[in-house]
Parts: sequence; C-alpha cells; structure tokens
Amino acid sequence: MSSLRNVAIVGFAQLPVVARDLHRTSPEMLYPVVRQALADCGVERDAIDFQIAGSVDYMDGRPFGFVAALDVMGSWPPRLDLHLEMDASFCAYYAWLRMQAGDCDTAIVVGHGKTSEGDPRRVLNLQLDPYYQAPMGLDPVSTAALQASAYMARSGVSDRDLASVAAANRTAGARNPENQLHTAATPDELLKTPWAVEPLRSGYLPPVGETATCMVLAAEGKAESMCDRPVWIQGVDHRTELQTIGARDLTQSASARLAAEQALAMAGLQTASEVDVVELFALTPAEELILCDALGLDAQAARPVRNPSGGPLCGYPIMSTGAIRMAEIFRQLSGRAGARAVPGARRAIAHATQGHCLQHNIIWVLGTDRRWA
Amino acid sequence: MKRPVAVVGVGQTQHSSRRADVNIAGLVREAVDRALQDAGLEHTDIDAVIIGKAPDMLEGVAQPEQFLVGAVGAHMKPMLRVHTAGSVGASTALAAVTHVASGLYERVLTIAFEKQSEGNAMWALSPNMPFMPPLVAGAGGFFAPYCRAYIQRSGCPAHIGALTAVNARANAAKNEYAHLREPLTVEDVLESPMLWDPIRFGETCPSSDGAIALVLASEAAARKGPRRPAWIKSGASYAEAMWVPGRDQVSPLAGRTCAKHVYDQAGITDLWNQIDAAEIYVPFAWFEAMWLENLGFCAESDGWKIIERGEQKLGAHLPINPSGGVLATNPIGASGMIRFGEAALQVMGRAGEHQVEGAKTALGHAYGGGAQYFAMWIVASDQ
Amino acid sequence: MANEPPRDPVKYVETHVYLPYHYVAGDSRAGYLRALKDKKILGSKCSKTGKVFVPPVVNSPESFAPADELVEVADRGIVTTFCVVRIPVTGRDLQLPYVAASVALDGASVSIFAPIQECAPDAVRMGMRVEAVWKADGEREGSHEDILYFRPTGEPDAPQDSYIHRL
Amino acid sequence: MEQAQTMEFPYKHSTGQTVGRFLAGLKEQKQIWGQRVAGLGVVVPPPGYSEVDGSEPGEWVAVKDTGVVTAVAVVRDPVDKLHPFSTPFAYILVRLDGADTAMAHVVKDDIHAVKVGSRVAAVWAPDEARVGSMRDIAHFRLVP
Repeated sequence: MSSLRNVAIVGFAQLPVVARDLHRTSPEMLYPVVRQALADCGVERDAIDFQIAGSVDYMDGRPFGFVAALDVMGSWPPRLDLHLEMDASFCAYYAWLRMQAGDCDTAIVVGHGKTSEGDPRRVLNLQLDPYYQAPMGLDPVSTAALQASAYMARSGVSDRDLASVAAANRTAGARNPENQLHTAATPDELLKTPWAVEPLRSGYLPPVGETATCMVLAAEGKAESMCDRPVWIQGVDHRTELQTIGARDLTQSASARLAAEQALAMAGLQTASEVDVVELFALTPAEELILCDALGLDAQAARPVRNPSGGPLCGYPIMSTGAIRMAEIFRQLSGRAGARAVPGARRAIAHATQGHCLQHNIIWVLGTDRRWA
Repeated sequence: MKRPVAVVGVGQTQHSSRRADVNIAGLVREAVDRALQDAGLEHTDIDAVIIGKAPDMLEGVAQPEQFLVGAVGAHMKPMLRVHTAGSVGASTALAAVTHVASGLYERVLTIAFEKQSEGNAMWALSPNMPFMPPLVAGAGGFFAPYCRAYIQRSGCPAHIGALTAVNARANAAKNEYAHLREPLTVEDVLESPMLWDPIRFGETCPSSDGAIALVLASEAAARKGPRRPAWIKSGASYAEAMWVPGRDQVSPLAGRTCAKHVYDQAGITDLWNQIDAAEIYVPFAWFEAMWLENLGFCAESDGWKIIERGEQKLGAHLPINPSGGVLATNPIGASGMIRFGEAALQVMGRAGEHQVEGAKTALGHAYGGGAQYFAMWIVASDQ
Repeated sequence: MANEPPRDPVKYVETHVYLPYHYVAGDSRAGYLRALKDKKILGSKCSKTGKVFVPPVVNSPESFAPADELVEVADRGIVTTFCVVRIPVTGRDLQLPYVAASVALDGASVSIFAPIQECAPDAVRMGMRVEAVWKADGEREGSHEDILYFRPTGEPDAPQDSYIHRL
Repeated sequence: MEQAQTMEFPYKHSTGQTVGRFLAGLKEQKQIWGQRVAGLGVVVPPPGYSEVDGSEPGEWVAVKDTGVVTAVAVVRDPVDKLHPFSTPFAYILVRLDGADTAMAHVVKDDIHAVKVGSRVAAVWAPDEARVGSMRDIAHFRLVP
C-alpha cells in the first residue's frame, strides 16, 4: 500500500435515538446536530470544504427528501456537495476518498431519516428484486430470520446463544445515554420474549428509532486544530455482493470478509484481533456472529471488546446506524466514552452494512495514531 | 485532482418512452455491455461501480442498485449509489472520477438509468404531501415561473423557446440513440398546447426509459485502451439552499460557482472560443438561454441572442446539445450522465452524425432540485 | 416435456406498492398552520440578519443562524412571478386554467406559493399587488387551504426592481 | 401535529426475456426452469445473467418441483398487504432437485414441522389462477 493522506474523525454530534420525535421534521432534527458538531470542532461553517448527506427517499416517504436538508446544513454560499442513497458510514467513505484525491481537506458527513414516519418492513421489501423476491412479501425481519436459521443449522448455535449475544449488547447499552434502549437484559429475560419471526425473538431485534447525525472529517494539518484527540483512519474498504438470498451462502458474509481483509491490510494489520474494540452494525445476534466469523474473531474472547455502545440492538436509526458505529469508536479512542470507556483502547474497527442479509459491508480501522508518515 | 482521469468507454441504450422489451436489469446491462465493449474491457477488469438515478418512486424499487449488483458485475466490489435529483447522472460520474483520481482505483464503471415507464413520473415526482402547500404542478409547474421571470428581465422574445426546441430535434434526428427524432418547426411548437404558461408542450422534455454507462480509467489504464480517450480536465458538483432571501432562481449562484470552479481548474479563460461544444441540461426550452448566461457564455440577458443568431446550432460557433439534449431524451436519472458522455464522445471524435467538427474541448452540465444542484465537467481530446 | 420455457414471455409483473406513512408537521409548521385558523400568517425571524421566513423555519438557510422568533406578516403582498397551469395534475382537483404564483408577503423575505383568482389568467402581472381571500370564520381548520387564494387589490403595481430578485 | 397518508401505486415492471419466460413456464407448463451459470451451477429462478460476474447465462434446464429446505423463518404475525397469507406461515429457501441455488418461497401448513433439511414439494395454483408470477406456485408442502 502506497502512502495515503492521514484523515481523522474530529467531531461527531447526534440526537439521542428515540422511537419518534413528534416535534421535529427530519431536517429540523438535523440542524442542531450540524451546529453542535461544528461548535465542538471550534470552527465556523465556512471552514468546511465539502458536505455529503445520506438518506433514502422511501424512508422519508417522499421524493427528494434530502433537498430540504440543504437548508439546515449551511448550504449558503453554495457548497461542494454530494448525496448518497446510503447510510452515512458509506458517505464518510466517499468524503475520505475525496481527501485522498486532494479535492478537499475538511468535510461534514450527515445522516438523517425519520424512520418512525414509515414502516421499514414494508419499505425494505421494495429493496428486493421486483420479479422474484419482493412479490413473496419478504421483509428484512424475515430475511434476517432465514439467515439466522441457515447459520444456526450449520454452526449449531442455539437460541440461548443468540440470547446471550443480545443480552451482552443490552447490558453494554445501558451505559450509553444516546441509546433508545437503556435497560440491561439477561439471556433468560430475552429467551422469554415472543418470536418475532422464528428463530428470531423480539428481544433479539432493535426497535425502530430515529435521530440525526453529523460527523466531521479533516485531513492531517487541519485535524489537529479541530480536535484535541483526532481519531485517525488507518484502513477502510467496502464490498457488496449479489442480492438473491437463495444464491448466496447465508451462513457467512463473503463481502464482509473481503472488506475486512482489505481494510486490515491497508492498516498494516494481520488480523482483526489486533484491535481493542469492534463496533458491528448487526441487526440480529446471528448477524453479529456471522460478522465475527468474517472478521476472524472468536465470539467468546474478551478482547477486542464488542459493541461497547450497545450496538444497533439498542438503537437502529436507519441511515445513521453505521455512522454511530464510527462515532462510538471516535468516543472510545478520544476519551469521550465516559463510563463505558474501554481501558487502553488505541485501535478499533467500525463496521456498517446495508441491504438484506448483510449484502453490503464497510470496514473501518481507526486508531489514535496516524497511519502514514 | 491528484492524478489524470480519462473516459475510455461510453455506452448508452436506445432511449424511448417504453422499453417494454427489457426489465430494469436488461436496460442497465444494455448500456454497461456497450460501455465495456467500447473500452475493450470485461466486468472482471472493473474495480468499482458507481450508480446514480433519480427518486426510486419512479420505478417502485427502493435502492434498486442493490438488486442490480449482479447485473452490473459489482459482486464483491465497492459500489456507491448517488442521488442528487436531476443532476444525479452528472454527479454520479463525478463521484466515479474521485475514485480514480484518489489513486485507489484504476478502472471504474459508472452507470445512470431511469425506467420511467414502470410507473408515472408526474405522480412520483410531485406528490401532495401533508402540511405542504398543495400547488406545485410537476416539474413544469415549478420551473415555469422562473422562465417567466427570465423572459421579463431579459426581454427574451416569445419565439426563443421554439427556436431552441426546433434545434434540439434537428440535432436529435442525427443521434441514433435519441428518443424524439422527428423534426419540428417553429410553427409546430408555437401551436402546441400551452401547459404551464409560458412553457408549451413543444418546449418540454419527454419521459423516457434509458441508461448510460461510462468507463473511467487512470492514465496508465487509459493508455492501454483501444481508442483515444477523453481526458477529464475538471469537474465539480455544488449545491445551494432553497429558501435564501434573494436567491436568484433564474441564474443560481451554485451554477455560477460551479462553472467558475471547472473553468479555473481546466485553465479556461476565454470560454466563448475555448469550448467547442456543450451538452447542457435543458428540460424546458427556455433554460437553454438561461444557462448560457449562468454558465458565462455571454452577459446577463444576452443568452437568447445567441439562440436568435443561431450560434448554438451544429456547424455554428458554439454547438449546444448536438445530441438533441434533454428536450429529445429524458430518462431523468440518466440525463446528466448522457450530457457528460456526449461531451466525451465529441472530444473523442466519435459522436457520429452529430459530431462537432474538430471538437477538442467540451462542457457537460446538469442541474437538479429547485435549480439548486449543479454538476459539470470539462473534457478534452488532449491530456 | 418441453425442453425450454415458452417462447412468449409473460410481459409484466404487477406490484401494488402500499406504504402507509405517519408524517409529522414539526412544531414550527404546526404553529404556522394553527395561526392560519386565526387569519394570521406567521414567519420566523433570523437571529442574525433579521430576515423573515414564511412559513417559519428553525434556522436561516442563508446565515445558518437560528430563526426562532415568531413574527406576524401581512396577508397581502406582490406577485413576483407565476405560471398559468393548463394541464391536469394526477391526484389534484383544480379547475383549469389556474394561476400558480410566488407571492412575497409584506414583511417577509421569501415568497410563498399561492393561487391567484378573481382575475383572468391573462391579466395577472409580475409586480401585481394581491391580498389573501380567507375561508369564512368557523370554516378555517388550520391548513394551507384556509387561504382560498389571493386576488388583486387594485393598488399600483410594484416597480420591477423591488421584486425581480426575490422570486 | 401528525397526519397519516398512504403512498400507493400500481407499478408494472417489464420482465424482459429471461424473467418473462421463466414466469411463462410457471403459468403455462407448471414447470420450473433454471439456467446454467458458470460458477453457480443451475440457478433457479434465473435473473438472465450471472450474479457472480455479470456474464451471460447458459442453457435452460428443467428442475423438479420438489426439493430440500436450506433455511426457514416462521412468521407468526403476518403483516397485512405485505405478506402472502393472513395466518401464520413460513418462509423457506428451497433448493429444488436439479438446482444448485435456492429459491425463496413459502410453506403454508405444518409450519412448525419444517426444518432445515426437510423435503418439500410445490403446490401449484389452479390453472385459472396462474397469471405468470412467483405465486403461481401457491406454496410448498412437507413431503415424508
């Protein structure tokens, strides 16, 4: 790997994840977040070279939902801009790439979506091909349950194992004030929750939540003045795979595995177990275990610490959940994690996914030190 | 840009009001196959795929790039999906440029499409939303007042829209891929129904099914290709807020800012003489005069005079939309990338019957939202 | 048994998309709509520039500063530009042709969209002074439709310079 | 202040040659077809290209309407106007005999007995009810 530009996360702001904000529209939720993120970096809006937003029209329940967000992002005078129909974690990738191309030094990356206005199970059915899969009424909970079923059959993982993974997230999440779910739960409690779609219980699935997020990225030379402890991007890669769930081996995530290999190589690491913390965008305990396999992690090991934030199980705002994984790592590595700080954490992985059954995965390797001289 | 980037392959579909012969994947693959063939490449040569399209309500599939992963050869590759309203085709290509310019990718496939016949564009693009004033009548109803304001403040005569539309169709007749290729006369346009006064039916873009794909490559990869590439001299996409007091919707600041950015980066100082052809996004005929001013080809209020003098025709000083442009072909999400691809074909000398003789430098342009999103690139035959 | 599927394909897969949404107005927009019931048009004032946005917004898109002070603006103003709609719109029930205008209310820094009536479409002019025609007392329900339309006031037209750059 | 509003539209998705002929096979022949694809084997249902590398598919291959379940998800609370049944049912991935990939479909009866590895068979919709859609196979049933 030739030398790249060192780029850091220097700021992040979000609203606490809630089931439904009755008082604000999606752009109105975003405005204070952009202000806060910039204020935390000690810069005015004009200090930012590039802006990028992630949202989905079908989640917004209207075409061009992202256009209204321009008005709350400080888009005057006109700004270099892009919008992706993707989670903000993927938007951050593009902003990072733009810095590699030398086209900007600073960027804001926002994610917004008023998840509570629509019905994600219906909306995400429409992600499936309209000829074979969508007409069957498949929704993301059902496809996740199919994946869990295939994984359990192959691996021997039990219902109780899934409950344990979910409980670990819930227990960690109780210490995170930004979460929608704040109550710890034990495996026994979760085992008593009703089936959502068997083999997944309601206690293994996140409630629908909403928020707005803004991340600030800055290249070396700018980052240092914007943050006391910038968290540096040491490696990143993302990969997608074919959609048809019956044509994939659902018991593993080939795209996550490849993305992890590439990102680790960029970071100069041999294995994911060399990091201290991992934040996984897993919507079910089965997905979390499949991702552990893809990363080559022992799911039973104490290190790296997995999902100290509580993970998506404690808050799943669509379009921001991936960005929040990065945010948690930023907090962990920059001394902002408070009571849930992982001792001695210097390097970590943040993951995000989109699509049914972990179709598209991005892996970030982040650290307290610059990667390139 | 950190390093040079070139267009090494261009492929587009036959555009028409209803491509019932193919499904969404088939439409996209028609463009992709042609672009790869044009570049002398196969799917396995491509490092990443960047897809763009306008609102997903047009086809009724949410984030359709996810089901299209297999169709476009993106399995196990990075893929991004761009959406910047009407400008999306152009901003998608620019996102692909970033990939190559970063030094991390050698060959990137970028695709934009729309299959509007699967649904209803008017319904999809201007739904009646709760708590919103229920008045905007589609894109035409939104933009017509700004055309009127342009006419009033520039003194633009009433037949300029018709002259623009007639020229677009005359050019489209020479473009084998265009949707509307039948010639029009000024009388035809002036006698066509008034839809959103001052916009007549004949001054309005069609609703099309279509797709386009481009292959972008690094210098080293481009030099290995079978053909002379188009070199991307500069590119940028800007956006501005909607409700800015005094915002000039007739000549938006984002458009002027974006134009200055791409001219400066490409070293263009004498626009009128250095640009040999321009493909600009004109969904309603009046916008051609408006954008000529916004892009700086002439002084404010003089855009219509270029059209009245016929200087925008093929064979004249500054051919505008030699392909026929959006007025002849409008698969919304693809239209911006078609502008970019057509600009590239001009400087590659491969635009066929609508080739501008000796074109060395060309501008591609698109806009979207409430005239808030602008995306442009300058391509040239010489590196 | 056939050795391939029928030559003649099934042409279409029909999908009836059905997506219920529960939209939130936001307190800012809700306050605006409720005030219409009292024949009041509210705007919000930018804390930095003093410019007034109608309907109210949480921040000035221009200055990026909060705009949380509510102020009342007049129910009359200037037609800054317009179009005459002569084709039906899917899902809308409006008599054709109708005039859709941008109206800059007195006291507001941006325009609102509104229909113009009690005036032939051909007689509508940029710069024309207009006033709101409200639904009768007791019939207003706190929605955009509480203003039925705008109509000419008969006052002299505003000079072009006063509106041409605030469409 | 809140307001409910439903986004509703009848889309007509053109099928193209491969999808259209596959669906015609269901409708007219009660036959399930796959296509041979390099690297994947016999793909059912066939999209008309290799999802692995974008290449063109090979010949049509008839497969059986019986197969083995590779994944199962039991839906106890069906969602109105989304799911195919209003009473509990199971989604399955079924690898049909003669196919190398699995197809997403449903089991309507004995849903708690369906396991990964179970054998199932298609139950076809009656002639007059087959319109050229995945639902021309009404559901799958367990076979001993």
